[in-house]
Amino acid sequence: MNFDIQVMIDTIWVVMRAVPRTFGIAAVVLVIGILLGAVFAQLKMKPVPVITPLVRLFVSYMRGVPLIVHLFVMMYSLPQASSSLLAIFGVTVQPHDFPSLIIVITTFSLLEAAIESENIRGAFQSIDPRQIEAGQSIGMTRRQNLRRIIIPQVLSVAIPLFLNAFLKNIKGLSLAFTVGVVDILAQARYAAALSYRYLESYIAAALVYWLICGVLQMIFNRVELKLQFGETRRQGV
Amino acid sequence: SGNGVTEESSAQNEPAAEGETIEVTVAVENASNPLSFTNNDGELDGYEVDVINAINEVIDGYNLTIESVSAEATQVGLDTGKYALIGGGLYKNEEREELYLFPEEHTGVSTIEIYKRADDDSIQTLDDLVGVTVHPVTPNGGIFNLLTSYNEENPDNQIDIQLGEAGNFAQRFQALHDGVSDAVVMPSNLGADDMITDLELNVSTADEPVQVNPTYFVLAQDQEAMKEKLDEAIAQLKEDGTLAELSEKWYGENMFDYELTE
Amino acid sequence: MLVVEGIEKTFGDNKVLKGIDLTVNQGDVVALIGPSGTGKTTLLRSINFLEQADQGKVTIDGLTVDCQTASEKDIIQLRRKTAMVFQSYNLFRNKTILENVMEGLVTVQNKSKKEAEAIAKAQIEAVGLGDKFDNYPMQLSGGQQQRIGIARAMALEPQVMLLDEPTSSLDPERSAEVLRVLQEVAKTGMTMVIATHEMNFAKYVSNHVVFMENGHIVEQGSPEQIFNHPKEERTQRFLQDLENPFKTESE
Amino acid sequence: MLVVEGIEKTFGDNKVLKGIDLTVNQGDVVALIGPSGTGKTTLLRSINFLEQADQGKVTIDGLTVDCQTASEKDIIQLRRKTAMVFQSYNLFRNKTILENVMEGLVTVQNKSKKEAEAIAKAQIEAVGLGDKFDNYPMQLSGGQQQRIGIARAMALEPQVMLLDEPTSSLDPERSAEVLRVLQEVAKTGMTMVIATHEMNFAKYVSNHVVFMENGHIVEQGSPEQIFNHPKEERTQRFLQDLENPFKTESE
Amino acid sequence: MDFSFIIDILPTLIKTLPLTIYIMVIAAVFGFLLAIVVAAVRIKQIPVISQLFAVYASFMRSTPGIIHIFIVYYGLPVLLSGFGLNINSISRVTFSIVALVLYNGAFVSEILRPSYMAVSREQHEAAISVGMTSWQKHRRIIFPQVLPIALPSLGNALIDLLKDTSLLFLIGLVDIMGQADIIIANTYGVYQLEVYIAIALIYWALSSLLVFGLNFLEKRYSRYYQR
Ligand SMILES: Nc1ncnc2c1ncn2[C@@H]1O[C@H](COP(=O)(O)OP(=O)(O)OP(=O)(O)O)[C@@H](O)[C@H]1O
Ligand SMILES: Nc1ncnc2c1ncn2[C@@H]1O[C@H](COP(=O)(O)OP(=O)(O)OP(=O)(O)O)[C@@H](O)[C@H]1O
Ligand SMILES: [Mg+2]
Ligand SMILES: [Mg+2]
Repeated sequence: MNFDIQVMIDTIWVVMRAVPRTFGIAAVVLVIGILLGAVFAQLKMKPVPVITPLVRLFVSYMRGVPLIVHLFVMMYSLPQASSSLLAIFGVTVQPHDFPSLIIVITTFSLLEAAIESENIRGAFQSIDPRQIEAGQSIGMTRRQNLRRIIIPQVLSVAIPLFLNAFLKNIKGLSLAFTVGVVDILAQARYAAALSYRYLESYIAAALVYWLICGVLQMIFNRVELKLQFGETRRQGV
Repeated sequence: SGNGVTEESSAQNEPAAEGETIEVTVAVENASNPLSFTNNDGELDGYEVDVINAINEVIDGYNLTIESVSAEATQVGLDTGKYALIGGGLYKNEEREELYLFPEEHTGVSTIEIYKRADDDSIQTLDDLVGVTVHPVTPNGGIFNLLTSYNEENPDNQIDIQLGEAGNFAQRFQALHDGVSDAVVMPSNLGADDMITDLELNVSTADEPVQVNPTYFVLAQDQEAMKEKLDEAIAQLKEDGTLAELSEKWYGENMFDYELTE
Repeated sequence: MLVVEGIEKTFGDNKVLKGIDLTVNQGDVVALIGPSGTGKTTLLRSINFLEQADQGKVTIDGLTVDCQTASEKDIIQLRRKTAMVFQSYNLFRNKTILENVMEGLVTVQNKSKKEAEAIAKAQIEAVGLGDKFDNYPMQLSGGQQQRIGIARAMALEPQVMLLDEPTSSLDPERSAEVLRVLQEVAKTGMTMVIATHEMNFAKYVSNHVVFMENGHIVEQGSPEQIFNHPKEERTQRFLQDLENPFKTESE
Repeated sequence: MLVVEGIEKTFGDNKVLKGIDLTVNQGDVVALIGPSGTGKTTLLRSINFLEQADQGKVTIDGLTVDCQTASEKDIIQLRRKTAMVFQSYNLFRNKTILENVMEGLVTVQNKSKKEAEAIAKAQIEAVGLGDKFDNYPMQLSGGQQQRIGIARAMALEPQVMLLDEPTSSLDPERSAEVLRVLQEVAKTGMTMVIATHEMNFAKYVSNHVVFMENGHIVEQGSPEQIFNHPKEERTQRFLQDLENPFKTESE
Repeated sequence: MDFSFIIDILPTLIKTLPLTIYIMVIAAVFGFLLAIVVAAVRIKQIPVISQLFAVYASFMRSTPGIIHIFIVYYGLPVLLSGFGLNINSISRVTFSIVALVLYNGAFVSEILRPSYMAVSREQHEAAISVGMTSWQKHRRIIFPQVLPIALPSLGNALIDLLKDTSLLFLIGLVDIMGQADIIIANTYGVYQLEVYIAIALIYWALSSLLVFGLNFLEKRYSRYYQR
């Protein structure tokens, strides 16, 4: 086996170029996903006629069907749909001029929302109802109670789950390549095609992914620690 | 460095003892019709599969087992010593020659064609691609390299290489047909002609192929011993017309008749 | 003024409140006594709609909310006129002691941080925990948590204060202190309803005593009347060894 | 026999127990009294190693465990000789009342399901909750939860029982009942340490009273001695209005 | 669109289900066990191992599945041959399962860890005060309370695993997605839409089945929760 460290290091630099883009898209997707997912989770926990069953169906569809299929569906329907929508306002846009970045972000965000809705629902189950009552008793509105009391407590469970999701996204974006958005893995594959060094390129990509994760992990650990609220959790024995 | 060599393949470095057969694994791609693919009966089939099987019949001292994996996996497996030999319609270039062993004789031919709308005569050579919309190319293929090197050689005359998944072949030609792109650059040995006929597309090749490349099975660098035997076997199959026959079977023509680009 | 009319509440097939009517004048301190599991907590929770009763209505200071038609807005309005001290304290576990007491002042009453902090500190010091501002609830003893619960409710200066066994975890000294604080506050016109099983506390803190059993109000009246001349046989029995419930048992 | 020697415990820079020595004979009932935040709960928790003290050792029935060298096995041994009633009840949220009481019998004492159920039912009925077998803890009132906590500990028939304010949420009737039950059990030779702020309860339940303040044992002796003739000035002050701590405050 | 084509290929696709499900179930079970170990070590903060597991979890979670497959299938034999072990004869299925277990275990450990931490200290204390051993405490008291918190996220992980079996196509194992790729390739992509509809139906049905099972568990374990 011939392994060329130099090629790997060179590739790392090349691959790094895709990091801001990949990272940016993943972050946008995560934020939209969490916000929308929180709404879905609420609707599941406090059912509203008609809307809740629809949400359940949607979540089940998004979670159940493979990402590649979602991308495929979006790739064909989104440009069509939006160009006919824009046509109503007299704007003509060719469907194939439709920016693929929007397809990627839309698809991933909807999928993310479905996933987060379940993560958030689980995290909510960790809340002691007495905490909610405490907020209610001092006259907080639902929103105040959520923001100041419940969400901080939910987050101590949800933060690691969000990190999980974010990391999945960063990698899932390699499929975004299907519609032409170059991510880290794709960048590595281009590099491999030029150098014919597949092993080196994949390892370079792995190291870059890992680096991102390491940085994120550090940030998330900090937040998680903050969310322990002075509990000395010696739960051993 | 030889430290990554498995017991199995290091055994292969020794010339085979009398009457002893060495087991080696050959990797081919798993979804690359008509080179190698899983057919409707769920069996591995294709030109390269037939060639390997033919080689296995005649090669001395080796027994080849085929494993079908993804395109990327073939090369990683060759790098790490899992496979002694891989297929996938690979052609020769400096970088690959540095990394792998090539047999003396090629076992296939890949013509790279420019596909364009049948009624569009303006596109005939790579030069004509400057300024038109070229369909995105796959990153791990030779086309990407071909176009990149064209651009390097012609700094004032740049082809706009779009990065992105090319989509499957049907999509590429449909896009061409629909006018979304003006040209598709692609090897011809991947079944393009069948499909164009199937879908009744307004697509044809330029008059001349851009390149006609010999393609090879590629050996791991420590397989000197096997290379010798493989060369003998390939030569024999060429001689007795087996390869020409298989080419007829899979491509409807004897591609060994093409004149190779330098 | 607090008026409770015809409150009924059933859990599963267990009817816990069987039609409670109660009128409390401004500045009154009502002691709610009765055996364990009688519905005292449920009644207090129904008053501020932590528990939505099946039947009945609650009026505080002119605002009447019916259990069956209550809108979320009404409920929040009503809750803002009350504050509650919980039997199990229910401190915000994600907030320090100081933040616990400041929370309502800042988010609900829109006070400035500075002002809220001043009020909160004063209240916490009043219950003797001036050295614990930055501790989290988990780091306090039971009695300390209970006192913070009282401080949190007090800081809000509600019209009606609902206290659920506010001295259960306090030693006699601290209980006496709390008694003093509550009496002080009652003078300012705050209305209080206190569920308690500490009869001496009930006797001295309240000017009206309600004896509940089994989802009913059995008897109510002034402390003097209830503790010294109870009419009902059940009340008499419940209070018989008030001065020392354990004496008869000792050998 | 329970012997506690030189227990010290610090939280952060707050020294909560400052060297506690205590010897309790078999069948003794010790009442632990003292102001809120004094370290009563921490002492009880240190005895069964829920809190690992920084210094000191605990001996129960011949088994001595040193805080600094305690092995997991020793600790479990020690815990199996004790049972605890928690100030905040700590019932198993995911188990019904009946299961709560059966749990230790089945998993720890390897009793058959049937036998465990019989014992558990008897204990639950003894605390007056025979109609709640299948309820979950969240569906009980405070006092009901507390009684289940007592039943759960009782069912285990430990050598030493640690009770942290076991009557804090109980009305006088129920408290008297609990008193009776504990006295009954004490006769069988079970040793008990009871942290309580209910002085009358302490007086009548115990045969030894320990007054703690600020991490120290200030004074200890028979109930008669402590409640009627306390030596220390601090004890006298703490107990001065025992008969009625609130009287002086009433108008 | 050609409906009859969808009907035609359904049996071919469904034929791959046993392999897909077999790999998924094994990977789920062992992944879960691995996750428990990793989460436990990290919660207890056992020195050295805890840090090692943290590195493992971060690597597995941050790098793409293709890399794990390559490492396990191509890298591991090279590494072990350095110690004189030849594992090339082990089946591809086994390699695949190893890769998926390592991958899935890392994610699930980071679901279990926070869910476990969310169970209040009081519950632990109640259990140990009656003299339970650590195992008894966990089995009878803590895990049943962890479940309602973790189950929704475990559902996500299980569905991901179902989809991730498609990675195995990289080394030539044909699961549903692999079979789909084969059909697409053999028809030169002409029937891509039809193939995708077919697999979407199959995946959706399978994941709904999984979710149904998990919901059942969740209901069962959160009975106490309804106040
Ligand atoms: N986990 C902890 N972290 C920091 N400080 C603690 C912790 N637990 C207890 N303390 C402190 O230790 C002191 C003693 O607490 P403890 O609970 O033993 O008191 P107590 O005598 O039981 O009081 P009470 O009668 O109010 O229950 C208190 O000042 C408390 O704030
Ligand atoms: N969520 C619930 N589900 C079912 N039953 C409940 C629920 N909450 C309370 N109960 C029952 O309602 C009755 C009254 O409970 P409540 O808490 O109001 O009693 P309480 O008078 O406050 O008792 P304590 O003095 O013991 O606190 C009890 O029998 C209790 O078991
Ligand atoms: Mg109550
Ligand atoms: Mg205490």
